[in-house]
Parts: sequence; structure tokens; C-alpha cells
Amino acid sequence: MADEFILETEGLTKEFAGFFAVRDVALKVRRGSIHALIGPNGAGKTTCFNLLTKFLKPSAGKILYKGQDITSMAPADVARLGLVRSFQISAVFPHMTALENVRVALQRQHGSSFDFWRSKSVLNQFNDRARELLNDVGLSEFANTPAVEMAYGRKRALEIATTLALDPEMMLLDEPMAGMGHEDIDKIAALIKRISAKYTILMVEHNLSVVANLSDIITVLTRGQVLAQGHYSELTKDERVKEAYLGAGHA
Amino acid sequence: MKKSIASLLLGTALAVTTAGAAFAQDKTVKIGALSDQSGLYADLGGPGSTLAAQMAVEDSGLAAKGWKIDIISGDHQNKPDIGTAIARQWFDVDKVDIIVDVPNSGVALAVNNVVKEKNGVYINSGAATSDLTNAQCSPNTVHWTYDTYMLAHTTGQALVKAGGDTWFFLTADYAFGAALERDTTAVITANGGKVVGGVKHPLNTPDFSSFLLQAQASKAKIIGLANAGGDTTNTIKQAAEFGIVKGGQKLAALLLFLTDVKAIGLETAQGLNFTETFYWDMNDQTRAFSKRFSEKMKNGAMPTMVQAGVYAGVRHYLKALDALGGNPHDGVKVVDKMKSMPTEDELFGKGEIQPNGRTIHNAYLFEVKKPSESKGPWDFYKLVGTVSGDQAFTPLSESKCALLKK
Amino acid sequence: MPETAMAEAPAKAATGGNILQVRNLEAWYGESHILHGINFEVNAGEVVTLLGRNGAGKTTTLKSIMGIIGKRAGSIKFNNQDIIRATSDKIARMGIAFCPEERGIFSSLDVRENLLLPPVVRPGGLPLEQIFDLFPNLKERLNSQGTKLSGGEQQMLAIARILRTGASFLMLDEPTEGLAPVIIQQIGHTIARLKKEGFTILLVEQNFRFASTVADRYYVVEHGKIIDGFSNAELAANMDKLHTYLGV
Amino acid sequence: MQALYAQLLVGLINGSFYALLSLGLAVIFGMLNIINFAHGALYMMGAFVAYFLLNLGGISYWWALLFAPIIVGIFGMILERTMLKFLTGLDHLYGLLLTFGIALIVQGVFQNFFGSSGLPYAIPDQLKGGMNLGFMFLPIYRGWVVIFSLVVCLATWFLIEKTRLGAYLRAATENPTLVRAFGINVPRMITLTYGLGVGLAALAGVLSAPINQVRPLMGADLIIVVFAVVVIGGMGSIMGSIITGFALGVIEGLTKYFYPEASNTVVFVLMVLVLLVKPTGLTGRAA
Amino acid sequence: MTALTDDTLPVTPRAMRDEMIVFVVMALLLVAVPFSGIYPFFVMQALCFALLACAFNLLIGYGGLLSFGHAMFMGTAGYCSAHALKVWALPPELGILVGIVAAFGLSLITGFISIRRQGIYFSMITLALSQLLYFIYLQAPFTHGEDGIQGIPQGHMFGVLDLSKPTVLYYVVLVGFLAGFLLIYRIINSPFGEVLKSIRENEPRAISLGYRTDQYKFLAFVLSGTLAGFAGALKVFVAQNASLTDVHWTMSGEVVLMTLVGGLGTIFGPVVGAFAIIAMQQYLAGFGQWVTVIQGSIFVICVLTFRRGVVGEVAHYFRRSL
Repeated sequence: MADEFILETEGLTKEFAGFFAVRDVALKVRRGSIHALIGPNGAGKTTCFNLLTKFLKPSAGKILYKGQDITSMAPADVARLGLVRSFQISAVFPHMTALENVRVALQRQHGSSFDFWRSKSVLNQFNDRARELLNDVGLSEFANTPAVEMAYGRKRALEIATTLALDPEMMLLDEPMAGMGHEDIDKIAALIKRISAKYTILMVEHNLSVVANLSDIITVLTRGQVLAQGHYSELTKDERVKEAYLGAGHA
Repeated sequence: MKKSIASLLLGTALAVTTAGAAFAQDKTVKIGALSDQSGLYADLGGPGSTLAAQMAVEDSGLAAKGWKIDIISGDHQNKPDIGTAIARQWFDVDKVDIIVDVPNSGVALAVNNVVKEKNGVYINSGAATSDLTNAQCSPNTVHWTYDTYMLAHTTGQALVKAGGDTWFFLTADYAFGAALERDTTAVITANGGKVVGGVKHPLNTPDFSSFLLQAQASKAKIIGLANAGGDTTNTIKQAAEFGIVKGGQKLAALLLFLTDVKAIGLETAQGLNFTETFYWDMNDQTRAFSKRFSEKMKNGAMPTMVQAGVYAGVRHYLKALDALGGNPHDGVKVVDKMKSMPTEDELFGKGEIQPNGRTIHNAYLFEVKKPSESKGPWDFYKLVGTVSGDQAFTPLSESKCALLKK
Repeated sequence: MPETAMAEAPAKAATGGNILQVRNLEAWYGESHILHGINFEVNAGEVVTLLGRNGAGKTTTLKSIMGIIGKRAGSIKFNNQDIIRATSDKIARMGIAFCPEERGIFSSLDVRENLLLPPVVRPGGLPLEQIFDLFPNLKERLNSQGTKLSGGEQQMLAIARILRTGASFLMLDEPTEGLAPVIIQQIGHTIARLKKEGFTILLVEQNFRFASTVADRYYVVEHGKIIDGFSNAELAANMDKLHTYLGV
Repeated sequence: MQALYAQLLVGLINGSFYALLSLGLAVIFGMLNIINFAHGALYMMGAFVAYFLLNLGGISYWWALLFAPIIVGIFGMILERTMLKFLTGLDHLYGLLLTFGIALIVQGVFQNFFGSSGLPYAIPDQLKGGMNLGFMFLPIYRGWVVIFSLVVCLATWFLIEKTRLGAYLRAATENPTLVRAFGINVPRMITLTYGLGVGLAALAGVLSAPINQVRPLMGADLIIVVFAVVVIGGMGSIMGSIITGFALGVIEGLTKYFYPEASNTVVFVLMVLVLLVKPTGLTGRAA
Repeated sequence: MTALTDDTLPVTPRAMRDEMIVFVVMALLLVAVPFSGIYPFFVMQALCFALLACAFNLLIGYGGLLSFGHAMFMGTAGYCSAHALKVWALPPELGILVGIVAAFGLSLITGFISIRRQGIYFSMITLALSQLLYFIYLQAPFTHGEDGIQGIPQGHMFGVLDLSKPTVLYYVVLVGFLAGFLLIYRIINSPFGEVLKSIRENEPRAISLGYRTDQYKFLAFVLSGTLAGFAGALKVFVAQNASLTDVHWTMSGEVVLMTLVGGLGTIFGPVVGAFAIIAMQQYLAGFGQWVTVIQGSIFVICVLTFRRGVVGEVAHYFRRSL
């Protein structure tokens, strides 16, 4: 059912020189949901994420996006289909202003990106939309600030605004709250909640509690394999999950 | 080197002060020695050429007749761009009247155009290209010493006549090599010899073993080297290594200078045949000149034929100025005067300048001595034969120079 | 044994038992300021665990002690010698050994070469037989390529190779990460045994259930600072607090 | 057919130089992440040092084989300590630019003092003459070059792949920070590695001195061919660069026989073809 | 890892105004040259190299790609223009066009081959390609090998401008340079330039935004190569010859040097660098090979202490983008 699930994987596997970072993962992301992929350090979350966004080539398995096999597609082309990722370390264009950061994303769909003979003032047509997006993520006053000078949490927000500018159908967020304090986490969580009204979101997170209230469904990964899947309330009762998180040792 | 810098700077300064005076007095001449001062051709031209020009000025005795003659030197670094830029600047800013030497055919031809445009005088001694007096001849240009046509006709002819009737060519794969091979081949066939094969090698090949193996396999009596500079010296060294000369084949270097032989060493170079138009140890006059020359060179080197050509050319130029009595700034006029006078000097003997600018003088076929025969650090050659100028250089009937059609 | 949060009470630390004393440690990665004044100490023979969220600064603390971070400030005293300005090779030769989170097994080296790579810096290291006794798997796989090992074996190799150098102070960064429970158990036994052998161990762990089996004391790191500290005995009492800190 | 054997052998001789030079480049690249543009200039220095040793110190070829690489290696280590060291953490391209500058300086200085035409260096008496192999007359010296450089290449391979020192080297190539944290003085190792790579270049220079003239520009054009060799082979492995070096020498030798006009270009053409088919080179890891 | 151009500054709104002011000053100075007594041939030569360096800078400074074979475009255009002018006797404007088209074609081919690798590999490949081309030109009959193409007629541009008159030639070259410079400025400040900048800043992110970054780098390569060809075609009129020097790799090295001295990724840096290096070559010509040593030393000094280049340092000091 391509309609119900926007992203599906079958037997997704990644092997690094004999070591299986991701093994036989079958994932189904429901359209319009916030789906969290969690697991302890080294569980293969980021590898899995890189496979989905094509920055790594799977050793085996298939990835279907909207029913289309994207397993061997180039990363840029996947993005063009509306499946857009973020990065763990905030991915902005440091020496460009916030507005320009967002504009670069808006510019792509417009099709003028190879126009080397026109002034970049043609890009001013995107300014309103860019400001709107910056406003959405609470950065309206930073439009003319170079990204490199912005605080960490704001960079993250800028990254999300840039991603939203592509008007994707699905967003893949890689630990959007990594390295943030409590205050920032709440803000970003609220932001994610808000944008989820329009987009499907798959996020990778390390901490269960962060995604507790945010996500509709959670897949727990350990040692490259799916351990459990379900809503937060179900998972907290699952002994295997507890063990994976809190560790073995105590009988 | 220091001297040339100083004279360059000084020359620039002087130009400002003397330019005005030049018109009044009209006996002021400035000579620009444009050469490769530190590269591939620095040893055969370079500072030695500047020295030769200076000696020519001193020997001319014109200073006593009220002439004021300055020499500046420049380094074209074997780049036509730099060569033309210097030449232009010399004419425009430094008010140079004559440019001498200019080894490296590419630079020589480029400078040729500038001199013509500026109506200066151009006495080339260092360049091999016979185009200077053929397709690209100019009323402002005199080409002294040697050219590709001469090299092909002397060495080739002499060796075929001496029984070397089968040839294999090792040819540098560009215009210069092709011209040398073509001209030499014509001479060989005309004299009843035969070219049994050849191989074109790229310029600046460090390793000739493949090509030498092919030359060896051809069993030709003579292996003709239609290349120059490092390529020639490398071929000769490696031929010795592969036992080619010991195997009975003879090498004919179509273009080789005294300094090359020095670099190769007699042990390896012995028995080589080639042509030059000047050798220091020809007669008392050449020995006297060369002794004076070498005493002034920082490494005590004997003059090469290129440097000798610069000397002879400048001497002849100054003679023409003397005959004109003044007003040295109209290049065509001066060159016409030079052409109208027979050339004669201690180094090249008697000769003439043809209407196309080609200087005609004798050429000599030499063989490199065995180490045991050599009596001094520069005692390298023994004379094998002499070819008279009219036989050695392009006959006017064959010249493609437009000046001849007048 | 100090049992209160060390951040507030540095003066209380007894210098005699301290093998490591960290004061006001600050560290930067490029332009980002990661550690904002870390204070803690480790006594000889102890196993001390740093707890905290991802990105709190635990690993950076270890790396700062090891001298492999770009810019540091403050003081780190090891055996009463300040090592804040020493290069990492000098620090290693003083007897500190580090086992990184990503394990750092060299793929172009076989297991034997990996094992023998760290040079012996002082006498007193474990002899090879004893190491093979601890990790029997390694002995069988001596000739395979380092990265051909399973995750657990790689972790064992990473620990094993720093045991023979003679270093008495070990820093282990998340040794249980991504490993199967049975392996984690084995690593727990190993650490316990190393403690018995007299090694002092500074551990970074997310898995505090595992940590609780081996640690004597804990520090909690957040935002590049030590915000809490307690002994193993106080662990149960601090459980709720810990859940908030770690967000589990 | 006989001529073909001869050409194969002759190709191997050139391959020896490619192999020694690309090997040195690979060793340096592994540790310093620098493409050493000065490699050709240091190769030339090796030949010049041999020349000076012989003409000023009366030190024979055999000792020059030992001393020239050491002297040039020390020069290289000084370069590393005084300049290259400061490029750590900067874009690789700065290393390329810096070593390019060094190459210009070294070549320029030698050109100023020794002109461009070259100085002779005699083949040592013990290796003079040649032997008739039936299909060709092989100068003994050339045979020596092939055998000696093969031995040096294999010894280098052994040093790096099979010894404890080599293990340090390989480990530091992968993760210098960690190796240093184990107590190994990595900066010193980097300096020594640069010295080793440079020494290999100088050794090639000594080997080539009796074959070619000792010229200031002898390495300038060669280094570009070696770059092409490196692009073809990739910087993946020590063995890879040795094999690629020898193989390309042979291919070039064959081209000289079958189509000499292309012998200067064949390596570059091959490079283009390899890039079109396999952009990462034959054994290479990604840049 | 610090990228080559990390030291460049963010573009502030006032930057455009600054750049405009500097441009006008530069243009006025250049227009005044024939009245100043400065030797115009020197300036013309410098202008050609400045354009070449600007074109090169488009690739390295804004695309992050260090081409070590950029002379091949200049040389190729030079040969083709020279051939067109001399053998086909085309008028100057068409001769220039032939050169540009040739450089364009060459950059399509070499770009397709070299863009597949990045970093130092890209540099080595471009270097090797230019060396390949050097040997081809050495052997090809139409280039006349070592002799080069000589005595190229300058002719009348558009039938009216007599290029053999130095002043006319000077202004034609100046107009060509300014046109090329403005085009490069426009490219940098175009929608395309914006994407290029984003790729330089953070390529994985640009990919994740859906940009096929290789295509943008390829276009930058082709633009840079074609403009370098334009510089080469102009130079034919100044030097009146086309020779192997222009395709030799040492020339490529000089272009890198000019840009590095002036400032990578700065707009005016390559111009300053080109004038500085050409002036040095001109006035230190008497020093022979020491010029090489000096050039090498400048490389070393720039890389070790002066990575922003002259203009970059000035811009950094005043916190402006130039």
C-alpha cells in the first residue's frame, strides 16, 4: 500500500568489512506521522539514516519511497522527489546570511539555478517566502545575520527552515536535539510538532524521553536490528527495550 | 649576471639622460644583447654573447671617433612573450638600435617581427631556424653563424662522401627536427646515400634506449641525430652505453656546440662528426681572440660559434656605422649598408651578407678527438673538412625570401 | 571518599589519594566551546564513571585529559603533575591509556599488530598470557585483519591493547556501546578484574546499569559541567534524578 | 619478437624510476596527506648530491647510493619541520601549493649555479659495459637499475607492511591522533616519513645520474608523468604504486616501439581512459 | 579541515557598494594609463593575465577546485585565434571568437574527465591533461612547434579599429578585460553563483537540498575555461604570437601564483596578483632564473603566512569583501 506508507525498506543491510552496522531492517513509515528511530549509541541509527538518504550504499535490501524503488538513486535526486534530510551536525552555509541560506533552497525548484548571466537580484522574489519561513522557526530578526555567527540552536532552526523551503513531503531529521539544552529542546520539539501537520517526519534520536510525546510511532534499533516497535507507552513496558537502554548486568 | 642587472638598470637611467642628446649628436648607439641568460642556451650564448659584443665594441675603435656605444643585456628566458616584451621596451623606452644574439628559434622569430616593426637592426647568431632568411626574412635582419639548412648540407654531404651511405635518423618530433631531417635526407640522396629508417622521439626525452635499440637494429652506417641540446647529449651518452659506436655505427650530430662536447666529455663524445662555423683553435687570430675572451669569462670558457658570431656581427655593424658616419637609427638603411660591404673578420674570415640577410662564410666539419689526443681542457676538435659558404648555405635561388622578388 | 558533588566543593579533595585532579577544565572544538569548567578527581584504584546525555561533554573530558583536543584551559593534575600543556604522547608515557568510543581498531593492521601497537611506557603491564586469559577470543584471531572482528571482539581488542603498556590509569569511552548483553557482561567482568589488579579506571557510560556493576562513584556531566556526583551506594536514591538528567 | 623483448626490458628500466618516485609520493601522501610537488626537485637534488660527492669529496657512486638519500632526506626533514608542519589541518591543496613553491626555489637555485645543460656523471667502473642477451645488448648498469630498484621497492614494502615500525606508520596513516595518544611521537614519525619518501626520490636521482645528465630540470617534467601514474594507480596501497609504476614504464616502452610519436603522451592518455572507466583509479581510495 | 576559502568574509549588504567603488576606481586608473607615461604594453599584458587569473579564481575561489592546468585554455585559444587570424585571415573579432569557441570545447572535454575527482586528484588530473595537450601542440603542425605562430596580423576590429596602433589596441584590450571581469562578477553574483557558493560552503547539504553538485561544478569549470580562453585570444593581439610557453605547466603555476598572491576568492585579488607578478617578471628579468626562485619564495610565504593574499588581507582588515 504505497498510499498508506510513504517510505518502506525491505531487508536493508549495511556491512562494513565484516561488521553489520545495519542488518535486515524492515521499516514502514506511515504518511503524515512522526516516526522516531531510536536506540542506544552504536545501534546503527545514523547508518540507517544515511542509507535512507542515499549517502551510503546499502549492501543488500530495498528502499521504496512512495512505492518507487529509490535504492540506487543519487542523493540529490532523492531530495528532488521530496525526501529531504537534515544533518547531525548543523548543516548550514556558514558564510551566507540566514535569508540566503533559505533562498538557496527556494531557488532550486524555480529552475533558474544554472543562470549565470542574470543578477542574483532575481532571487529577491523569494525574499518574502524566505522571511515567512524564517518567521516560522522564530528567526525573523536574524535574516541578515551570517549563519556562522548564529547560536547553535538557531542554526538548527535555520536548517529546518531551509529544509521546509523545499516543501518536501517527508523530512528525515538526524538527532535534531543533539547537543541542546532543555530550553532549546522544547522549542525544537514544538517546531517539529507544528510542521508535522504538513509533512511526514522520520527522526533519529538517541533519547527515548525526547521523542516520548512527539512521535506517533517509535522503532527501537539495537545492534543494527529492529528490536521493537510501537508507541512510547508500549515500549516503556517492554523489558527488552529497558534492557537495551539501561543495560544488562543486573539480573 | 650582476653586471647585466647593473647595466640594465643603468641603461634605463642612461636612456632618459641620453635620449635627448642622441638626436643632436647622432653618434650614440645602443646595443641590446638579448639572450637566454641562465637556461638551456646560457652556456652557448648568454653572458658570453654580451661579452663578445662588448669586445667587438672595444675592438672597433669607434669610441675614438666620437661614438658613444652602450650595451645592455636581457634574459628572454626562452619565452617568446618575454623576448618580445623586452625587445619592445628596449626600442620604445631604452632607445636601443640593435638587438643581437637571441638563441631559441621561437623567440628569435618573435623578436624578428618587433625589430621590423620598430625599424631596428637585428643580428641573430644563436637561432637555428632558416626561416629568418626565408619565409620570415626582414630588411632589418642579418642572420650570422649557422642555420638548419647549413647544418644539413655540410655534415650530411661530408659523411656520405666519406662512405657513410646508409642513414638512420633519430629526430626530435617538432618543426626543428623535421626540417633538419628533411634537408639532410635530401643531401644524402643527392649524394647517392640512402636513408634506411628513422624514428621520431618527443622533445626532452630523458631515455633514448628504445630508439637507440631500433637504430642499432637498422644496421645503418650512420645514425643521424636531428635533435638539439639535452636531447642530443643524452642520445650520445646513451649510445655509448649501448655500445653503438663500438659496434661500428657512427653518430652524426647535426647540431652540437663546443659546450655540449664539454658537458658530454671526450670519453663519450670521441669520434663524433658535426659541423661548426667557428672553433677557437683554427688559427692564430682565433686563438688570440679566444684567449682574450676566455680570460674574461667567469668559468674560463672558450667562445662558442654563437658567441663568435655575435662578435663578428657587431664588428661588421660598427663598420657599417663608421662608413655611414652617423645617424644610426634607421635600421633598414644600416642593414642595407651592411649588405653592401663584404664581411671580413678574424673569426670567420671573408664572406658576404646576401640580400635576404643570410651571412655566408665557411663551415667546417669536425671530429671529436680521443681523450688521448686532447692536450688541454678545451682541446676537443680536429678539422676534417671545409665547406665553402656558397655550398653550405641556402643558394639565393632556393630562398623563399620576399625581399629577393623586388 | 568524597561523596558530594565535587563541582561545588573542590577544596575538600584530598590530594594524597588523588591520582587525577581536574580543575576548571575548559575545552574547545574549533570555535565551539564544549567544556565550561569541569571539576572532579579520581583516586587511585577507583572506578569512576561519567554519566550524561549525548553531547554533554563526557567524551570531550576524556579527550582533554588525553591531550587530543584542540584547545584546553584549566588544570589537569596527574600524579600531582600538571599535564594541561603536555602533548598526548607525553601524557601517554606518564601512564594514562585511552580506549576511544569508536574503538580505533586499525583496519590496515592485523589483530596481532593492533594488540602490540601501543608501546610499553613503563613496567607493570599485563603480560600477553594474562591478556589472552582475559580475552581468549583474541588469541584465536591473531592473524585476521583488525576490522574483520565482530564488534565485541573489537572492543576487547581495544581494551586489551592498552593493558600491556604499563599504564595504570585507563580511560574507557563507552565500552559497551552497541554490544550484545553477553559481551557486555564479559566486559564488566574484565573491568572488575582490572580493578582488582590495581588499575584505576575512568569510564564514560550511557548504560548506567552496566556502570553500576563496576563503578565506585559517578559524576553527571551536562552542558560541559559536572552537575552532580554520588557514590555507588547512593545510586538507588538518586535514580529519579538520574532519569531526568539522562532523559531515559 | 626479439625487439619486443628488448623494449619490454627497456620499459622496465623507466618503470623503476616511476615506481620509486610514486612509491615515495604514496608514502608521503599516506602520512602527511600532501601531494609532494617538490618530489621531482628532490629527485634532482639526489643526482646533484651524488655529483658533488664524487667531484668534491671523491666519494664513489656506491657510497652516494647511501649518502645522497640521507643528505636529501635530512633536507626534506628540515623542510617538513620548518614549513610543511604548519599546514596541519589546512586544506590539502595548500600542501600542493607549498611544495610547488619549494620545487620552484630548489630548481631555480640549481639552475642559477649550474645552468641548464647538465653535468656528466660516469657509470661506476664495476657496472660498465654490457652483456649480450641474445635479443639485445643490455648495458649492465641498466640491468642493475632494474634489480636494485626492485629490491628497494620490495624492501620499502616489507618495512611498511611487515615491521613494527611499519605498523606504527600504517596506524598513524589511519588515525594519527590515537596513535599519538598511545605514546608515540607522531610528529617525529611524520618528519621521518617525509624524510623516507624524499630519500626514495633522491635514491632514484642517484640511480638516474649516470644514465641521464645531472640537470636542474631533470625532475620537473618527470614529476608530472609520475602524477599521472599516481592518478592511474590511485594512492591505495604501497604495492599498488610499485606495480603501477613498473607497468606504466613497460607500456611506455612498448609505445616507443610501436608508435613513438605517442610515447610522451601515452601515460596521460591512459590516465584519461582509466578516469573515464574507473574514476577512483585502479587501486585508489577516495580523495 | 580548513577549506581554501574559509577566510573569505560573508557578503554584507554594504559589500556591493564597496565593490562598485573599487571597480570604478580601477577602471578609471586603467583608462588613464595611456596618458600616464606607463608603458602600455606592460599593462596590456598584465590585463590579459589578470583576466586569466580572474577566470581561474572563479573555479578555485568560488568552486573550491584548484586547476593546475589552466594555461591550457589560454594557450589553446591563443593558438586557434592566431591560426584563424594568420592562416584564415579572419577579422579580429572573429579570430577572438574562434579562440573562445576552442577553449569552450576544450573545457567541455577536460571538465568531463577531471570533474570526477576532487581535491588534489583534481589538481593532478588537470595538470596531467595540460601536459598531454602541451605534447600534442608540440607535435601538431599548425602550431609550428617550438617556433610558435609568429607575426600575427592585428588587423582592424569591426573594420574600423586599427589594432596596430598601440593606443587603440590598449583600449580594445581594456574593454575586453573589463567585459570579462564584469561577466565574472555577474557569474559570482548570479543565481548560479549563489548555488556554487553554497556548494563550496557545504557540499553534502547542497546535495541534500537536491542540487546535483557535479553539474554546477562542471558549468563553473566550463565558464572558467572559456573565459581563460578569452584572455588567451586577447593576448594574441598584444604579443602577436602564440607559443608553447602559454601551454606549458609553468604558466599554469604562474596563474595559481597570481591568484594566491592577490587573494583566492576575492574579486579584485587576481587582478592585483597578475599586475604584481607580471611587473616582477618584467623588472626582474635581468635576474635570470632568480625570478623562479623569487616566485617560489612568494608561493611559500603566501601559503605559510599570507593565505588570504594581498586583497584578502586588506579586505579582512577593513572587514569588507573585495
